[in-house]
Amino acid sequence: MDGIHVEVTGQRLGAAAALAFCDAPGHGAADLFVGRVRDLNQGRSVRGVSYDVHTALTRKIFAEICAEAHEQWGGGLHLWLSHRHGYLAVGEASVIAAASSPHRDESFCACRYLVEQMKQRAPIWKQEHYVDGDSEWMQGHALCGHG
Amino acid sequence: MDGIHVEVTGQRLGAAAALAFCDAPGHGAADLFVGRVRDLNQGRSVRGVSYDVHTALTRKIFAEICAEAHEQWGGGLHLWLSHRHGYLAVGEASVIAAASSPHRDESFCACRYLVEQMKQRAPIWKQEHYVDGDSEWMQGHALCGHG
Amino acid sequence: MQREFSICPFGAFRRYGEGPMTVSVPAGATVAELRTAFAATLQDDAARKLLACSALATDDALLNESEPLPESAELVVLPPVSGG
Amino acid sequence: MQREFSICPFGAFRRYGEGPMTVSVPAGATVAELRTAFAATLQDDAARKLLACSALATDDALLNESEPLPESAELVVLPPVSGG
Repeated sequence: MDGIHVEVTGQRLGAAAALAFCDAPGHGAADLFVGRVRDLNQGRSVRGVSYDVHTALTRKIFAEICAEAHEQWGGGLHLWLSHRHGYLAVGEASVIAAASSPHRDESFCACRYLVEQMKQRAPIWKQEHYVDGDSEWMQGHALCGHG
Repeated sequence: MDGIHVEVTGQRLGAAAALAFCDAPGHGAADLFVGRVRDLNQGRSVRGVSYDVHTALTRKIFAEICAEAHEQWGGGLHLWLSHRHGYLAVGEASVIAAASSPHRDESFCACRYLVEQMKQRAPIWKQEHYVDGDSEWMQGHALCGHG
Repeated sequence: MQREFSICPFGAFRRYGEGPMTVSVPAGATVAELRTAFAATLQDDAARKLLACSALATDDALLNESEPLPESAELVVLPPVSGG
Repeated sequence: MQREFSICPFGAFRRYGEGPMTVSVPAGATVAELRTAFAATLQDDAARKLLACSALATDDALLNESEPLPESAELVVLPPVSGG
Protein backbone atom coordinates (compact mmCIF):
# COMPACT_ATOMS: atom_id res chain seq x y z
CA MET A 1 0.00 0.00 0.00
CA ASP A 2 1.02 3.59 -0.57
CA GLY A 3 3.25 4.97 2.15
CA ILE A 4 3.81 1.57 3.76
CA HIS A 5 6.98 -0.51 3.66
CA VAL A 6 7.17 -3.86 5.44
CA GLU A 7 10.09 -6.23 5.28
CA VAL A 8 11.54 -9.43 6.71
CA THR A 9 15.17 -9.88 5.85
CA GLY A 10 18.35 -11.73 6.70
CA GLN A 11 20.37 -8.59 5.94
CA ARG A 12 21.51 -5.94 8.40
CA LEU A 13 18.76 -3.37 9.06
CA GLY A 14 19.54 0.26 8.30
CA ALA A 15 17.91 3.25 9.95
CA ALA A 16 18.85 5.53 7.06
CA ALA A 17 16.56 3.74 4.61
CA ALA A 18 13.67 3.92 7.06
CA LEU A 19 14.17 7.64 7.65
CA ALA A 20 14.46 8.29 3.91
CA PHE A 21 11.17 6.45 3.39
CA CYS A 22 9.47 8.24 6.29
CA ASP A 23 9.89 11.67 4.79
CA ALA A 24 7.69 13.97 2.72
CA PRO A 25 7.57 17.72 2.09
CA GLY A 26 4.39 17.94 4.18
CA HIS A 27 5.77 15.87 7.07
CA GLY A 28 7.28 17.89 9.90
CA ALA A 29 7.95 14.89 12.13
CA ALA A 30 9.39 11.40 12.01
CA ASP A 31 9.86 8.91 14.82
CA LEU A 32 12.05 5.83 14.53
CA PHE A 33 12.49 2.89 16.86
CA VAL A 34 15.40 0.46 16.83
CA GLY A 35 15.32 -2.79 18.78
CA ARG A 36 18.75 -4.27 19.40
CA VAL A 37 20.12 -7.46 20.95
CA ARG A 38 21.00 -6.85 24.62
CA ASP A 39 24.03 -8.39 26.34
CA LEU A 40 22.04 -9.30 29.43
CA ASN A 41 18.56 -10.73 29.90
CA GLN A 42 17.04 -11.74 33.21
CA GLY A 43 20.49 -11.90 34.74
CA ARG A 44 22.08 -14.08 32.06
CA SER A 45 24.94 -13.00 29.78
CA VAL A 46 23.80 -13.19 26.17
CA ARG A 47 26.16 -13.62 23.25
CA GLY A 48 23.52 -13.50 20.53
CA VAL A 49 19.94 -14.20 19.51
CA SER A 50 18.48 -16.33 16.72
CA TYR A 51 15.23 -15.05 15.27
CA ASP A 52 12.92 -17.63 13.76
CA VAL A 53 10.34 -15.93 11.53
CA HIS A 54 7.37 -17.15 9.54
CA THR A 55 8.11 -14.77 6.71
CA ALA A 56 4.88 -14.84 4.68
CA LEU A 57 2.59 -14.47 7.69
CA THR A 58 4.80 -11.83 9.28
CA ARG A 59 4.74 -9.70 6.14
CA LYS A 60 0.97 -10.02 6.04
CA ILE A 61 0.56 -9.10 9.69
CA PHE A 62 3.01 -6.19 9.40
CA ALA A 63 0.90 -4.87 6.51
CA GLU A 64 -2.27 -5.25 8.59
CA ILE A 65 -0.72 -3.40 11.52
CA CYS A 66 0.39 -0.56 9.26
CA ALA A 67 -3.07 -0.37 7.67
CA GLU A 68 -4.56 -0.06 11.17
CA ALA A 69 -2.15 2.77 11.95
CA HIS A 70 -3.23 4.50 8.73
CA GLU A 71 -6.81 4.17 9.80
CA GLN A 72 -6.12 5.54 13.26
CA TRP A 73 -3.65 8.36 12.56
CA GLY A 74 -4.27 9.18 8.91
CA GLY A 75 -3.64 7.57 5.54
CA GLY A 76 -1.00 10.16 4.69
CA LEU A 77 1.47 8.79 7.23
CA HIS A 78 4.55 7.01 5.93
CA LEU A 79 5.16 3.80 7.86
CA TRP A 80 8.12 1.43 7.92
CA LEU A 81 8.34 -1.90 9.71
CA SER A 82 11.23 -4.28 9.16
CA HIS A 83 12.44 -7.29 11.13
CA ARG A 84 15.54 -9.35 10.73
CA HIS A 85 15.77 -13.15 10.88
CA GLY A 86 18.68 -15.46 11.60
CA TYR A 87 21.52 -15.11 14.09
CA LEU A 88 22.30 -11.64 15.49
CA ALA A 89 25.19 -10.72 17.76
CA VAL A 90 24.79 -8.36 20.72
CA GLY A 91 24.19 -4.80 19.50
CA GLU A 92 22.73 -5.74 16.11
CA ALA A 93 19.32 -4.35 15.19
CA SER A 94 16.49 -6.89 15.17
CA VAL A 95 13.66 -4.51 14.31
CA ILE A 96 13.18 -1.01 12.93
CA ALA A 97 9.84 0.79 13.03
CA ALA A 98 9.33 4.33 11.78
CA ALA A 99 6.53 6.76 11.05
CA SER A 100 6.33 10.26 9.61
CA SER A 101 3.45 12.70 9.66
CA PRO A 102 2.65 16.42 9.42
CA HIS A 103 2.69 16.82 13.23
CA ARG A 104 4.67 14.96 15.86
CA ASP A 105 1.98 13.31 17.95
CA GLU A 106 0.88 11.03 15.11
CA SER A 107 4.47 9.95 14.41
CA PHE A 108 5.17 9.07 18.03
CA CYS A 109 1.87 7.21 18.47
CA ALA A 110 1.99 5.33 15.18
CA CYS A 111 5.61 4.25 15.64
CA ARG A 112 4.87 2.96 19.11
CA TYR A 113 1.77 1.17 17.80
CA LEU A 114 3.82 -0.65 15.16
CA VAL A 115 6.28 -1.85 17.81
CA GLU A 116 3.69 -2.98 20.36
CA GLN A 117 1.51 -4.76 17.82
CA MET A 118 4.49 -6.42 16.18
CA LYS A 119 5.51 -7.88 19.54
CA GLN A 120 2.01 -9.20 20.20
CA ARG A 121 1.00 -10.48 16.79
CA ALA A 122 3.90 -11.25 14.46
CA PRO A 123 4.98 -14.91 14.19
CA ILE A 124 8.55 -14.28 15.28
CA TRP A 125 10.46 -16.24 17.93
CA LYS A 126 13.58 -15.34 19.82
CA GLN A 127 16.11 -17.94 20.91
CA GLU A 128 18.77 -16.53 23.21
CA HIS A 129 22.28 -17.96 23.18
CA TYR A 130 24.19 -17.48 26.42
CA VAL A 131 27.87 -16.98 27.04
CA ASP A 132 27.86 -20.24 29.06
CA GLY A 133 26.89 -22.16 25.91
CA ASP A 134 23.25 -22.72 26.77
CA SER A 135 20.31 -21.60 24.61
CA GLU A 136 16.69 -20.83 25.42
CA TRP A 137 13.53 -20.01 23.49
CA MET A 138 11.85 -16.99 25.04
CA GLN A 139 8.37 -17.05 26.55
CA GLY A 140 5.97 -14.96 24.52
CA HIS A 141 2.47 -13.84 23.62
CA ALA A 142 -0.01 -16.50 22.54
CA LEU A 143 -1.45 -15.76 19.11
CA CYS A 144 -5.19 -15.36 18.95
CA GLY A 145 -7.28 -17.26 16.41
CA HIS A 146 -7.67 -20.58 18.22
CA GLY A 147 -10.24 -19.26 20.70
CA MET B 1 27.35 14.58 31.74
CA ASP B 2 27.87 10.92 31.05
CA GLY B 3 25.49 9.56 28.43
CA ILE B 4 24.22 13.00 27.42
CA HIS B 5 24.99 14.86 24.22
CA VAL B 6 23.49 18.29 23.54
CA GLU B 7 24.31 20.44 20.57
CA VAL B 8 23.36 23.63 18.72
CA THR B 9 24.87 23.79 15.28
CA GLY B 10 24.71 25.48 11.90
CA GLN B 11 25.62 22.18 10.21
CA ARG B 12 23.22 19.59 8.80
CA LEU B 13 21.93 17.26 11.53
CA GLY B 14 22.58 13.55 11.08
CA ALA B 15 20.49 10.75 12.56
CA ALA B 16 23.35 8.27 12.26
CA ALA B 17 25.48 10.07 14.85
CA ALA B 18 22.54 10.21 17.27
CA LEU B 19 21.83 6.49 16.87
CA ALA B 20 25.50 5.64 17.29
CA PHE B 21 25.56 7.65 20.52
CA CYS B 22 22.30 6.13 21.76
CA ASP B 23 23.63 2.61 21.80
CA ALA B 24 25.12 0.34 24.45
CA PRO B 25 25.49 -3.43 24.88
CA GLY B 26 22.86 -3.33 27.64
CA HIS B 27 20.40 -1.21 25.66
CA GLY B 28 17.76 -3.16 23.78
CA ALA B 29 15.88 -0.10 22.56
CA ALA B 30 16.46 3.29 20.99
CA ASP B 31 13.94 5.90 19.89
CA LEU B 32 14.81 8.80 17.63
CA PHE B 33 12.78 11.83 16.63
CA VAL B 34 13.47 14.06 13.64
CA GLY B 35 11.75 17.41 13.19
CA ARG B 36 11.83 18.69 9.63
CA VAL B 37 10.75 21.87 7.85
CA ARG B 38 7.27 21.40 6.36
CA ASP B 39 6.20 22.83 3.00
CA LEU B 40 2.87 24.03 4.36
CA ASN B 41 1.90 25.69 7.63
CA GLN B 42 -1.55 26.98 8.49
CA GLY B 43 -2.46 26.99 4.81
CA ARG B 44 0.59 28.94 3.61
CA SER B 45 3.26 27.56 1.27
CA VAL B 46 6.61 27.63 3.02
CA ARG B 47 9.94 27.75 1.18
CA GLY B 48 12.14 27.66 4.29
CA VAL B 49 12.56 28.54 7.94
CA SER B 50 15.17 30.59 9.76
CA TYR B 51 15.95 29.45 13.29
CA ASP B 52 17.20 32.08 15.69
CA VAL B 53 18.83 30.42 18.70
CA HIS B 54 20.35 31.72 21.92
CA THR B 55 23.11 29.16 21.82
CA ALA B 56 24.53 29.31 25.34
CA LEU B 57 21.15 29.26 27.07
CA THR B 58 19.81 26.57 24.76
CA ARG B 59 22.76 24.29 25.49
CA LYS B 60 22.22 24.84 29.18
CA ILE B 61 18.50 24.14 28.99
CA PHE B 62 19.03 21.07 26.79
CA ALA B 63 21.42 19.73 29.45
CA GLU B 64 18.84 20.43 32.18
CA ILE B 65 16.11 18.65 30.22
CA CYS B 66 18.36 15.62 29.70
CA ALA B 67 19.30 15.57 33.39
CA GLU B 68 15.58 15.55 34.24
CA ALA B 69 15.06 12.61 31.89
CA HIS B 70 17.91 10.79 33.61
CA GLU B 71 16.25 11.40 36.93
CA GLN B 72 12.89 10.18 35.70
CA TRP B 73 13.82 7.17 33.54
CA GLY B 74 17.25 6.19 34.85
CA GLY B 75 20.77 7.58 34.75
CA GLY B 76 21.91 4.79 32.44
CA LEU B 77 19.93 6.14 29.48
CA HIS B 78 21.86 7.64 26.60
CA LEU B 79 20.28 10.91 25.49
CA TRP B 80 20.89 13.09 22.44
CA LEU B 81 19.38 16.49 21.73
CA SER B 82 20.59 18.63 18.85
CA HIS B 83 19.04 21.67 17.16
CA ARG B 84 20.11 23.50 14.07
CA HIS B 85 20.24 27.27 13.62
CA GLY B 86 20.19 29.45 10.51
CA TYR B 87 18.21 29.05 7.29
CA LEU B 88 16.75 25.60 6.47
CA ALA B 89 14.98 24.64 3.27
CA VAL B 90 11.84 22.47 3.26
CA GLY B 91 12.72 18.89 4.24
CA GLU B 92 15.85 19.74 6.23
CA ALA B 93 16.07 18.52 9.83
CA SER B 94 15.75 21.23 12.49
CA VAL B 95 15.96 18.99 15.54
CA ILE B 96 17.00 15.46 16.44
CA ALA B 97 16.22 13.89 19.80
CA ALA B 98 17.12 10.33 20.73
CA ALA B 99 17.20 8.04 23.73
CA SER B 100 18.35 4.49 24.36
CA SER B 101 17.65 2.23 27.32
CA PRO B 102 17.52 -1.43 28.36
CA HIS B 103 13.76 -1.62 27.65
CA ARG B 104 11.65 0.25 25.13
CA ASP B 105 9.22 2.17 27.32
CA GLU B 106 11.96 4.35 28.77
CA SER B 107 13.34 5.16 25.32
CA PHE B 108 9.96 6.19 23.94
CA CYS B 109 9.07 8.28 27.01
CA ALA B 110 12.45 9.97 27.38
CA CYS B 111 12.69 10.84 23.67
CA ARG B 112 9.22 12.37 23.73
CA TYR B 113 10.09 14.28 26.89
CA LEU B 114 13.16 15.82 25.26
CA VAL B 115 11.07 17.00 22.31
CA GLU B 116 8.18 18.41 24.33
CA GLN B 117 10.40 20.19 26.84
CA MET B 118 12.65 21.57 24.12
CA LYS B 119 9.61 23.13 22.44
CA GLN B 120 8.43 24.71 25.70
CA ARG B 121 11.68 25.87 27.22
CA ALA B 122 14.53 26.32 24.75
CA PRO B 123 15.21 29.89 23.55
CA ILE B 124 14.73 29.10 19.87
CA TRP B 125 12.57 31.06 17.42
CA LYS B 126 11.22 30.07 14.07
CA GLN B 127 10.73 32.57 11.26
CA GLU B 128 8.86 31.11 8.31
CA HIS B 129 9.59 32.31 4.79
CA TYR B 130 6.72 31.88 2.37
CA VAL B 131 6.72 31.19 -1.33
CA ASP B 132 4.93 34.55 -1.85
CA GLY B 133 7.99 36.35 -0.43
CA ASP B 134 6.53 37.19 2.97
CA SER B 135 8.08 36.13 6.29
CA GLU B 136 6.60 35.64 9.73
CA TRP B 137 7.89 34.93 13.24
CA MET B 138 5.89 32.10 14.76
CA GLN B 139 3.80 32.46 17.91
CA GLY B 140 5.25 30.44 20.74
CA HIS B 141 5.43 29.48 24.39
CA ALA B 142 6.24 32.22 26.89
CA LEU B 143 9.31 31.39 28.96
CA CYS B 144 8.80 31.21 32.68
CA GLY B 145 11.05 33.09 35.08
CA HIS B 146 9.40 36.51 35.03
CA GLY B 147 6.48 35.44 37.22
CA MET C 1 -11.78 -41.09 4.49
CA GLN C 2 -8.76 -39.72 6.31
CA ARG C 3 -6.87 -36.55 5.39
CA GLU C 4 -3.21 -36.17 6.16
CA PHE C 5 -1.77 -32.83 7.28
CA SER C 6 1.85 -31.86 7.42
CA ILE C 7 2.50 -29.45 10.29
CA CYS C 8 5.68 -27.41 10.30
CA PRO C 9 6.99 -26.33 13.74
CA PHE C 10 8.25 -22.83 14.56
CA GLY C 11 10.05 -21.28 17.52
CA ALA C 12 10.12 -23.39 20.68
CA PHE C 13 8.15 -26.07 18.85
CA ARG C 14 11.27 -26.90 16.88
CA ARG C 15 12.43 -28.74 20.00
CA TYR C 16 9.87 -31.44 19.18
CA GLY C 17 10.70 -31.98 15.53
CA GLU C 18 12.98 -30.25 13.08
CA GLY C 19 10.87 -31.15 10.05
CA PRO C 20 7.10 -31.21 9.45
CA MET C 21 5.03 -33.57 11.59
CA THR C 22 2.26 -35.64 10.06
CA VAL C 23 -1.23 -35.78 11.55
CA SER C 24 -4.19 -37.67 10.16
CA VAL C 25 -7.88 -36.81 10.76
CA PRO C 26 -11.21 -37.72 9.14
CA ALA C 27 -12.09 -35.57 6.13
CA GLY C 28 -14.51 -32.88 7.34
CA ALA C 29 -12.86 -32.60 10.76
CA THR C 30 -12.58 -29.22 12.44
CA VAL C 31 -9.40 -27.44 13.42
CA ALA C 32 -10.13 -28.38 17.05
CA GLU C 33 -10.26 -32.06 16.09
CA LEU C 34 -6.96 -31.76 14.25
CA ARG C 35 -5.48 -30.16 17.36
CA THR C 36 -6.62 -33.14 19.48
CA ALA C 37 -5.18 -35.61 17.00
CA PHE C 38 -1.93 -33.63 16.89
CA ALA C 39 -1.68 -33.66 20.70
CA ALA C 40 -2.09 -37.46 20.69
CA THR C 41 0.99 -37.82 18.47
CA LEU C 42 3.19 -35.86 20.86
CA GLN C 43 5.28 -37.95 23.30
CA ASP C 44 6.13 -35.15 25.63
CA ASP C 45 3.94 -33.46 28.28
CA ALA C 46 5.76 -30.17 27.72
CA ALA C 47 5.03 -30.43 23.99
CA ARG C 48 1.33 -30.91 24.64
CA LYS C 49 1.36 -27.92 27.00
CA LEU C 50 3.07 -25.82 24.37
CA LEU C 51 0.55 -26.95 21.75
CA ALA C 52 -2.29 -25.86 24.04
CA CYS C 53 -1.10 -22.26 23.84
CA SER C 54 -0.05 -22.38 20.18
CA ALA C 55 -1.97 -21.35 17.08
CA LEU C 56 -2.44 -23.47 13.98
CA ALA C 57 -2.22 -21.65 10.68
CA THR C 58 -1.70 -21.87 6.96
CA ASP C 59 0.90 -19.66 5.32
CA ASP C 60 -1.93 -17.14 4.87
CA ALA C 61 -3.92 -16.98 8.07
CA LEU C 62 -4.44 -18.27 11.58
CA LEU C 63 -7.07 -21.02 11.80
CA ASN C 64 -10.23 -20.82 13.87
CA GLU C 65 -10.88 -23.82 16.09
CA SER C 66 -14.53 -24.22 15.18
CA GLU C 67 -14.00 -24.03 11.43
CA PRO C 68 -13.45 -26.85 8.97
CA LEU C 69 -9.89 -27.57 7.99
CA PRO C 70 -8.47 -25.59 5.05
CA GLU C 71 -7.85 -26.97 1.57
CA SER C 72 -4.13 -26.76 1.99
CA ALA C 73 -2.55 -29.78 3.67
CA GLU C 74 0.49 -27.73 4.68
CA LEU C 75 0.01 -26.22 8.09
CA VAL C 76 2.22 -24.56 10.69
CA VAL C 77 2.16 -24.59 14.48
CA LEU C 78 2.94 -21.21 16.04
CA PRO C 79 3.86 -21.09 19.74
CA PRO C 80 3.62 -17.81 21.69
CA VAL C 81 5.60 -15.15 19.85
CA SER C 82 8.54 -13.05 21.05
CA GLY C 83 9.62 -10.77 18.22
CA GLY C 84 11.39 -7.45 18.47
CA MET D 1 23.56 56.43 40.43
CA GLN D 2 22.17 54.99 37.20
CA ARG D 3 23.20 51.66 35.65
CA GLU D 4 23.06 51.12 31.94
CA PHE D 5 21.98 47.76 30.50
CA SER D 6 22.40 46.59 26.97
CA ILE D 7 19.52 44.30 25.94
CA CYS D 8 19.97 42.07 22.92
CA PRO D 9 16.74 41.11 21.08
CA PHE D 10 15.93 37.59 19.87
CA GLY D 11 13.24 36.10 17.65
CA ALA D 12 10.28 38.35 16.91
CA PHE D 13 11.89 41.05 19.05
CA ARG D 14 14.44 41.58 16.27
CA ARG D 15 11.68 43.50 14.48
CA TYR D 16 12.21 46.30 17.01
CA GLY D 17 15.98 46.58 16.83
CA GLU D 18 18.67 44.57 15.11
CA GLY D 19 21.34 45.45 17.68
CA PRO D 20 21.30 45.71 21.48
CA MET D 21 18.98 48.31 23.00
CA THR D 22 20.12 50.45 25.89
CA VAL D 23 18.05 50.89 29.05
CA SER D 24 19.06 52.87 32.11
CA VAL D 25 17.75 52.28 35.66
CA PRO D 26 18.83 53.30 39.18
CA ALA D 27 21.50 51.05 40.69
CA GLY D 28 19.71 48.58 42.98
CA ALA D 29 16.61 48.40 40.79
CA THR D 30 14.79 45.10 40.40
CA VAL D 31 14.26 43.19 37.19
CA ALA D 32 10.62 44.37 37.22
CA GLU D 33 11.79 47.99 37.32
CA LEU D 34 14.14 47.39 34.42
CA ARG D 35 11.23 45.87 32.49
CA THR D 36 9.16 49.02 33.09
CA ALA D 37 12.01 51.26 31.99
CA PHE D 38 12.56 49.10 28.91
CA ALA D 39 8.86 49.31 28.00
CA ALA D 40 9.05 53.10 28.20
CA THR D 41 11.79 53.19 25.55
CA LEU D 42 9.68 51.20 23.05
CA GLN D 43 7.79 53.30 20.46
CA ASP D 44 5.46 50.58 19.35
CA ASP D 45 2.38 49.18 21.10
CA ALA D 46 3.05 45.76 19.59
CA ALA D 47 6.58 45.86 20.97
CA ARG D 48 5.32 46.59 24.47
CA LYS D 49 2.82 43.75 24.17
CA LEU D 50 5.58 41.40 23.06
CA LEU D 51 7.78 42.54 25.95
CA ALA D 52 4.96 41.75 28.39
CA CYS D 53 5.14 38.08 27.43
CA SER D 54 8.93 37.96 27.06
CA ALA D 55 11.57 36.87 29.54
CA LEU D 56 14.68 38.85 30.44
CA ALA D 57 17.84 36.84 30.91
CA THR D 58 21.59 36.82 31.05
CA ASP D 59 23.52 34.37 28.90
CA ASP D 60 23.31 32.02 31.89
CA ALA D 61 19.80 32.16 33.28
CA LEU D 62 16.34 33.67 33.10
CA LEU D 63 15.84 36.55 35.51
CA ASN D 64 13.26 36.66 38.25
CA GLU D 65 11.13 39.82 38.35
CA SER D 66 11.43 40.40 42.08
CA GLU D 67 15.19 39.94 42.23
CA PRO D 68 17.88 42.59 41.99
CA LEU D 69 19.53 43.07 38.62
CA PRO D 70 22.53 40.84 37.85
CA GLU D 71 26.14 41.98 37.78
CA SER D 72 26.38 41.57 34.06
CA ALA D 73 25.18 44.58 32.07
CA GLU D 74 24.60 42.40 29.01
CA LEU D 75 21.05 41.11 28.94
CA VAL D 76 18.78 39.46 26.40
CA VAL D 77 15.05 39.71 25.79
CA LEU D 78 13.45 36.38 24.91
CA PRO D 79 9.96 36.41 23.35
CA PRO D 80 7.79 33.26 23.41
CA VAL D 81 9.78 30.39 21.92
CA SER D 82 8.98 28.18 18.93
CA GLY D 83 11.81 25.70 18.50
CA GLY D 84 11.65 22.29 16.89
